[in-house]
Amino acid sequence: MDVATYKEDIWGREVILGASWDLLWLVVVSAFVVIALHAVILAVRRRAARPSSAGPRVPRHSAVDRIFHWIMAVTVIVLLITGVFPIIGLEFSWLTIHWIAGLVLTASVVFHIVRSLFWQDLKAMWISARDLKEPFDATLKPGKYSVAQKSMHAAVTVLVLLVIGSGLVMFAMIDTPWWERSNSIAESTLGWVFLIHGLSTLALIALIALHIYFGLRPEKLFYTRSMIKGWISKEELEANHDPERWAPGKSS
Amino acid sequence: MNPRLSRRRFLKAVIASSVAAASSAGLAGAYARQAHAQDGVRPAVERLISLNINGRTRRVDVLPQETLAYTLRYKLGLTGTKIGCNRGECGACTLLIDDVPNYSCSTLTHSVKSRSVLTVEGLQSVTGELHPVQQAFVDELAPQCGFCTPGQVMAAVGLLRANPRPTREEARQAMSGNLCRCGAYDHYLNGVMRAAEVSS
Amino acid sequence: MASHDVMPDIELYQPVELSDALDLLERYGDDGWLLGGGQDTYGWLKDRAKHPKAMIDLNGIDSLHGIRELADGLEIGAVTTLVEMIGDPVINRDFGLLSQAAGRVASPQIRNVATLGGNLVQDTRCWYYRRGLSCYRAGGNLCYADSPQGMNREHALFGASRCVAVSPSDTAIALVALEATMVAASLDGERLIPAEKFFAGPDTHITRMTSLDPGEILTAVRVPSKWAGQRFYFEKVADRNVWDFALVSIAAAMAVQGNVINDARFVCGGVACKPHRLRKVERAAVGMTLSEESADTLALLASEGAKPLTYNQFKLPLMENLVRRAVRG
Amino acid sequence: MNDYRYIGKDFVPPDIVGKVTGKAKYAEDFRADGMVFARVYTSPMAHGRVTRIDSSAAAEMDGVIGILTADDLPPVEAPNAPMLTNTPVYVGEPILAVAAIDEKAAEDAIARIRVHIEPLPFAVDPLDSLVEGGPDAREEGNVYVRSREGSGFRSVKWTREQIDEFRAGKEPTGESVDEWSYGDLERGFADATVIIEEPFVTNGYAHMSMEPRTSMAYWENGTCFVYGSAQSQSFMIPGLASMLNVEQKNVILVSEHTGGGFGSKIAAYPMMALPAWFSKKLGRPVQLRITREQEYYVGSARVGFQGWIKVGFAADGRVTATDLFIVEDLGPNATGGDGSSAGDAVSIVYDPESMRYRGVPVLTNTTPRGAQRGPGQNQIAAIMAPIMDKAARELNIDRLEIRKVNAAHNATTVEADQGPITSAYMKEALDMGAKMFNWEAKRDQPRRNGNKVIGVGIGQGYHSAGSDGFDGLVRITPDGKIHLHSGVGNLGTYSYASTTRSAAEVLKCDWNNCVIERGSTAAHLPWSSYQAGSNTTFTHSRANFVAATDAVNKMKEIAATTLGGAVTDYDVADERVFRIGSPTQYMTYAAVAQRAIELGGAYSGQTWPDDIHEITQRAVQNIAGTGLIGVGKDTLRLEGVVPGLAVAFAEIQLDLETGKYDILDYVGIAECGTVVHPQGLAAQMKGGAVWGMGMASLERHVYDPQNGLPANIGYHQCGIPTYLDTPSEIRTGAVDLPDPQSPFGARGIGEPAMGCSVAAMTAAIADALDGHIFSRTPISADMIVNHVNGRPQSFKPLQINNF
Repeated sequence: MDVATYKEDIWGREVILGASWDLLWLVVVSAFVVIALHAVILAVRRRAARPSSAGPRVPRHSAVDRIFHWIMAVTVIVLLITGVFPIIGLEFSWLTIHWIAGLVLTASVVFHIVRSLFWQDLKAMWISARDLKEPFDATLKPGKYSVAQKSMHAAVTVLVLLVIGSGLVMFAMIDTPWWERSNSIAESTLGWVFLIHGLSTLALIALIALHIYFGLRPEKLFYTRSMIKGWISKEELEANHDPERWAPGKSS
Repeated sequence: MNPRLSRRRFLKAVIASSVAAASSAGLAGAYARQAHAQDGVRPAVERLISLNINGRTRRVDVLPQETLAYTLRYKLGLTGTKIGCNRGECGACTLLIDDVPNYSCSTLTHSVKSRSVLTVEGLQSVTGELHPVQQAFVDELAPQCGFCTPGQVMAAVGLLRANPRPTREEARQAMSGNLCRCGAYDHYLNGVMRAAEVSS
Repeated sequence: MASHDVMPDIELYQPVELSDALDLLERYGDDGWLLGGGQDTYGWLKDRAKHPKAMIDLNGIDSLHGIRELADGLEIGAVTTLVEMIGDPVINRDFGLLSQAAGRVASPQIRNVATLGGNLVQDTRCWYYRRGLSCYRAGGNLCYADSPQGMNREHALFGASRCVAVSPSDTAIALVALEATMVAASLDGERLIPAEKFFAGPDTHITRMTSLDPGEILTAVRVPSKWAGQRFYFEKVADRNVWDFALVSIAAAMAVQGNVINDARFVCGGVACKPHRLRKVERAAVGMTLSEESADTLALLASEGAKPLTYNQFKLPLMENLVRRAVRG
Repeated sequence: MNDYRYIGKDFVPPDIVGKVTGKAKYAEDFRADGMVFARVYTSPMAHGRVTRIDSSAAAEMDGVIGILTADDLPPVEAPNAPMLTNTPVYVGEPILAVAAIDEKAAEDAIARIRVHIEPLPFAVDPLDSLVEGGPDAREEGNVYVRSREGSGFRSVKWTREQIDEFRAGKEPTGESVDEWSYGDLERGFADATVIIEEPFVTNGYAHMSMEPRTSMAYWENGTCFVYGSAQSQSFMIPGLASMLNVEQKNVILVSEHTGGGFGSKIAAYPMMALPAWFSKKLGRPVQLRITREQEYYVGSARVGFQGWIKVGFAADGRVTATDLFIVEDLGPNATGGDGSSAGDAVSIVYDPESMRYRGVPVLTNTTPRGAQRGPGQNQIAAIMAPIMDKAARELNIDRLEIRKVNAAHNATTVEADQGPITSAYMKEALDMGAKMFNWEAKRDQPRRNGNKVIGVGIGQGYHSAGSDGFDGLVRITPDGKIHLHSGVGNLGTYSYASTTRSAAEVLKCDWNNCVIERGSTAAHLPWSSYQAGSNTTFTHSRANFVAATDAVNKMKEIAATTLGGAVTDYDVADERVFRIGSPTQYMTYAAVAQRAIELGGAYSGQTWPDDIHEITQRAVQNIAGTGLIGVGKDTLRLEGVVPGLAVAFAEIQLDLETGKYDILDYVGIAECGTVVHPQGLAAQMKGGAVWGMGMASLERHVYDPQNGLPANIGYHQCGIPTYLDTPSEIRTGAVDLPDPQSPFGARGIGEPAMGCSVAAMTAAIADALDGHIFSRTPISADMIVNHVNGRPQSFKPLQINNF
């Protein structure tokens, strides 16, 4: 199975056409397998009592961050549906929805970047050497974000930036209310753009599958709640986090 | 494995479960392979066929994709039928299939089994006498370079078989599927009208 | 992009049963190529611009052949030839629009073998696409015709989405005007598709001209009596009067009582990726009397919403004029 | 009317029956034992350099016999076109060839070959190359200059301002490489009452002969047999021999029939020689069938014009001055000439009192150009006609009158050197046409009918139609047969045959006893003119006259020596040489032929005049001793240009709503001296008319400037006129006044027959549109619709290769 598809360009030269969508199989299947394995392992492993969500609460996600997360969630899903379904045979008029959703995503990401650069604590997301020991040492508890969450965030950041970057180039190739398409980019260049867009999309699909899976796992469900309601219980905090490294209220 | 086939199966599978999808990949592949194996069961066209050309039956080994013009020129040595464009855009290869004018460059030989084909070589009488259309074209000096002429002749013969006394305008319409780069249209029409007169 | 012109190796099937044809199509999927008159087939193959593995010749299937009268209108088999339609008394009596359209297709020899089905599903004539360039329509990433210097005199005014190719079919506009229904068969059974929905634009199906799904075969076209014997107008403007495809064409059907238009359908060819219905004109026409004034009023509505390209703006006045002529009759 | 026996009478050309029965063999109808089929790989790139050819996969395929690349062939010096190239200069240029047991195998192989080409800058519009910083079509430059100081490539550039001003319709101020003039131009314009100034464009377009230039060749002990598609016969040999690096005697060209040429098959061309080289490499016969698409690529096309013209008219309509500037769209490897020929045509047809021509032949990466039916003359005819009409309107003169005022006549002096012409009766032609067409009535009829408008136009065509210096050869054998050896090609004009009738006329023999020897240079053919440039009729009536006269003189000598008396006592009639006054004393031609063999020497071709061409000498040598030989070089008087002239009157009905028009009536009048072959002349006049109609509105030459791709690679996109785009009936006539410098008074006509047509069309269109001049060909439906609706045209000013 090729990673990219090729074609003969106008000059009779082989150039990249884009990502090979047969990879979609691989991605979906492997994501499923990983999830299944993880589920099984945790099922056999004896689990500790789950902390109660009752009692005093501490803030975890500010409203702004929650809104951003859900806008991003929705646009990404819309983009995946409008982008991928036509390719796998469900044809409908997708282009306009796709680029509008793309613009919304771009705008919200830009907002998030600016906000996190100037008004938020970048270190909160920084993966330190200590974080890497976390999974192997039960005594070590994470700060606001576990290393898994940080890695997920890092991966999503990279992929979303790639997909947005390549998407914007493609955006220049279509007619919009603001401009007539240029259509003057070389085919060989375009091929790479489509390849990047396609591959990062495929990776995002896998990542999002995992993200949703973990978001729905019973012992992690309170994080999802916190992304909706904004708070976690003191008990959940103490069970999963190191108060030394994350004291809710002080930093957002 | 053909992409859309696999994509469609994939889609159905996803809706069921991705486990099914995983195996359907293999399934589709197997399906396709099996399909080609079946070709033996219900075979495609036989290559060795009989053709009725100019009243004679000819046994020919014909490839499935072969065009009639190709069979005539390259297998039967009937080079009177000319290939001007090989695209149905000029009419030089026109001949009659069951009395109807066709572009032989755009006709599969396998589609004329059990039908009668008439080419320009089949028009002269056994005594070598010219067909009225041929004679009329000579009398009117219709051909110039002559490369489109066999097609023009056959179109005219086809017309006169369907409509022995056409008006000049009817003739013009009927002949309009034949290009003549020399621009001898007027002379060809004179020929058609003359042939119509003498043969009736 | 070497130049070719000899038929490459390809398998040929000549089924006599529709079910066999459907099996073959399912078996070959995208590698199966349905064969009607073949006039839009051999060029693709000879050029090696498309590479199917098998041709499935539908001409031997009797059920796809012929013209049948139905309770409501008539049904035309998909492999009925254009010349049969042109000569058919019923079509000429009730649906002159259709026989006129069929009569303006290509050349006599082509009309002798070309089938209705083939004429409807034929591919676009965009010369860049035909040349074998892998543009959007060929699965590529760009459109050569709508580039800054693209030569797009024959291309679309309406409904373009990335691809600006136009629908070349003369009979298509007539059938959309007559509110025909397409019958599509597949292994899962039969599906009725309204003519207008049958043709697809690049926004949904950029690599196909119709909404036929893979594995489906167009078996027949049903023309309802609704417009039988009404006032029709067909005209095709092309560079040459033989062979050439429409620069702009029009098929109009009008229910006229006294001098008043009670109902009307106006459809243009050569201006969009599918037969282009002039809805504004149709709505405005209802209740109008047949007159030069109405002709002018309606003409002005024809080209609304058009997005001309570099070389095809002449199609706007041409469309308007054809509407004018259609009303004049 | 003359009282000739054959001249001016119709006859059945010997090759016509084969054409209607399909027995006529064209190049691709020949087969040879062990013959293999070749295909060429053509360049996808408008301009590039081949860096690597990966043909290993193809070479191993079943049925593949061999592969030929440019490296297997002798280098060809630019601007001459090579057979195969490693630096393609246009899309479609052949890069390599594959031979296989059948065409499919060859194409399968072609499909497997990967050619890596490094792209180079290209231009499909001369002005894009001419502008400063613009790309040159070839690495050597963008203009090929021929001059006494030495010919060669140059890179000619104009400033952007100069290009913009030219596009804006102003007089070009950029450098021109070709210039001539006569008379006092300034005074001419000063004297003018009306001055008309127009920028103009004539798109080039493909010849697209019905028969693609297929060729088959093999070698037999040092001699190469080529079965090719050729306009000419003997004339092909020198070029072919040099392409094959062999002596002329070692090349035999078989060309019995040719499916059209129109200027594209005048002399030997690369694709004709390619199979010969391939055959040499493979040691077996090779046939290269050229496909329609490839015929577009290598079949050549008309030169396009981007020009500017300024014409001054005196109050009486006389043309006082003409200033003409032409940028030629030359394709990648032509050397120009159309532009200057256009100037010559103007100097003859409108006879300006003063004139200047300036031109730049610019190379572009479009299909190669060559002579096409009236090269130059017919482009300018299309532009001039509406200008003449505009002047007539402004001067309030009848459009027929203004043409008569300037009409060429016997005393007209022409071209740069203002030399003489052999004869010209343009005024008579105009009058005859006006009468047949009923000009006044048609001109004054009501023009408007709803959205339909009537337009009438008059066109004039010219081409030099004859030369001298070629040889004639006749042979009378003891069986009484008269062999007329014709070395001109068989293009479909039948002039190869009609010109031999001038020999029959001189020999006073029965046409049924005449055998025309032709079709293969092995048939002992004399050195003959190319069958082009409307040349054959004049040139070979003369050459055949000379040969037949030589035969008659020899027969008289033989009779005198045999029967006694002086040569002057003898005359010929009824295939006898008889003593004048005593008809019982005679010898039959058969007997004379027998006697000639016995006498030998010049009589039977043992010796020959030393001024005849080596090809004729060889022919005589080979038939020496087989009969009485009449041979000679045409050294008859020829002073001045031989004009072929024609006029056309056209009536069209133009639909203002669709931009389409019907041609209601067309009358074409030939002014080509004595009519030799009435049916043939009518065929030429009508064929020319159809060509003119195609050029006027239909025939396309579209290039994508961004990618250098041509759109019109097939008949469909080329827009060749069909039965339904041309009138059902075309009327023709001929002035039929003899030319003093042709033994039977005949001149050629093929090209003027078209020039007058395209001119009549552009004039009629302008007339229908109240005198609006597009100054461009073709005038397509979309242009008319845009104009009628007051919309700007879509192409930019002077844009070419756009339709």
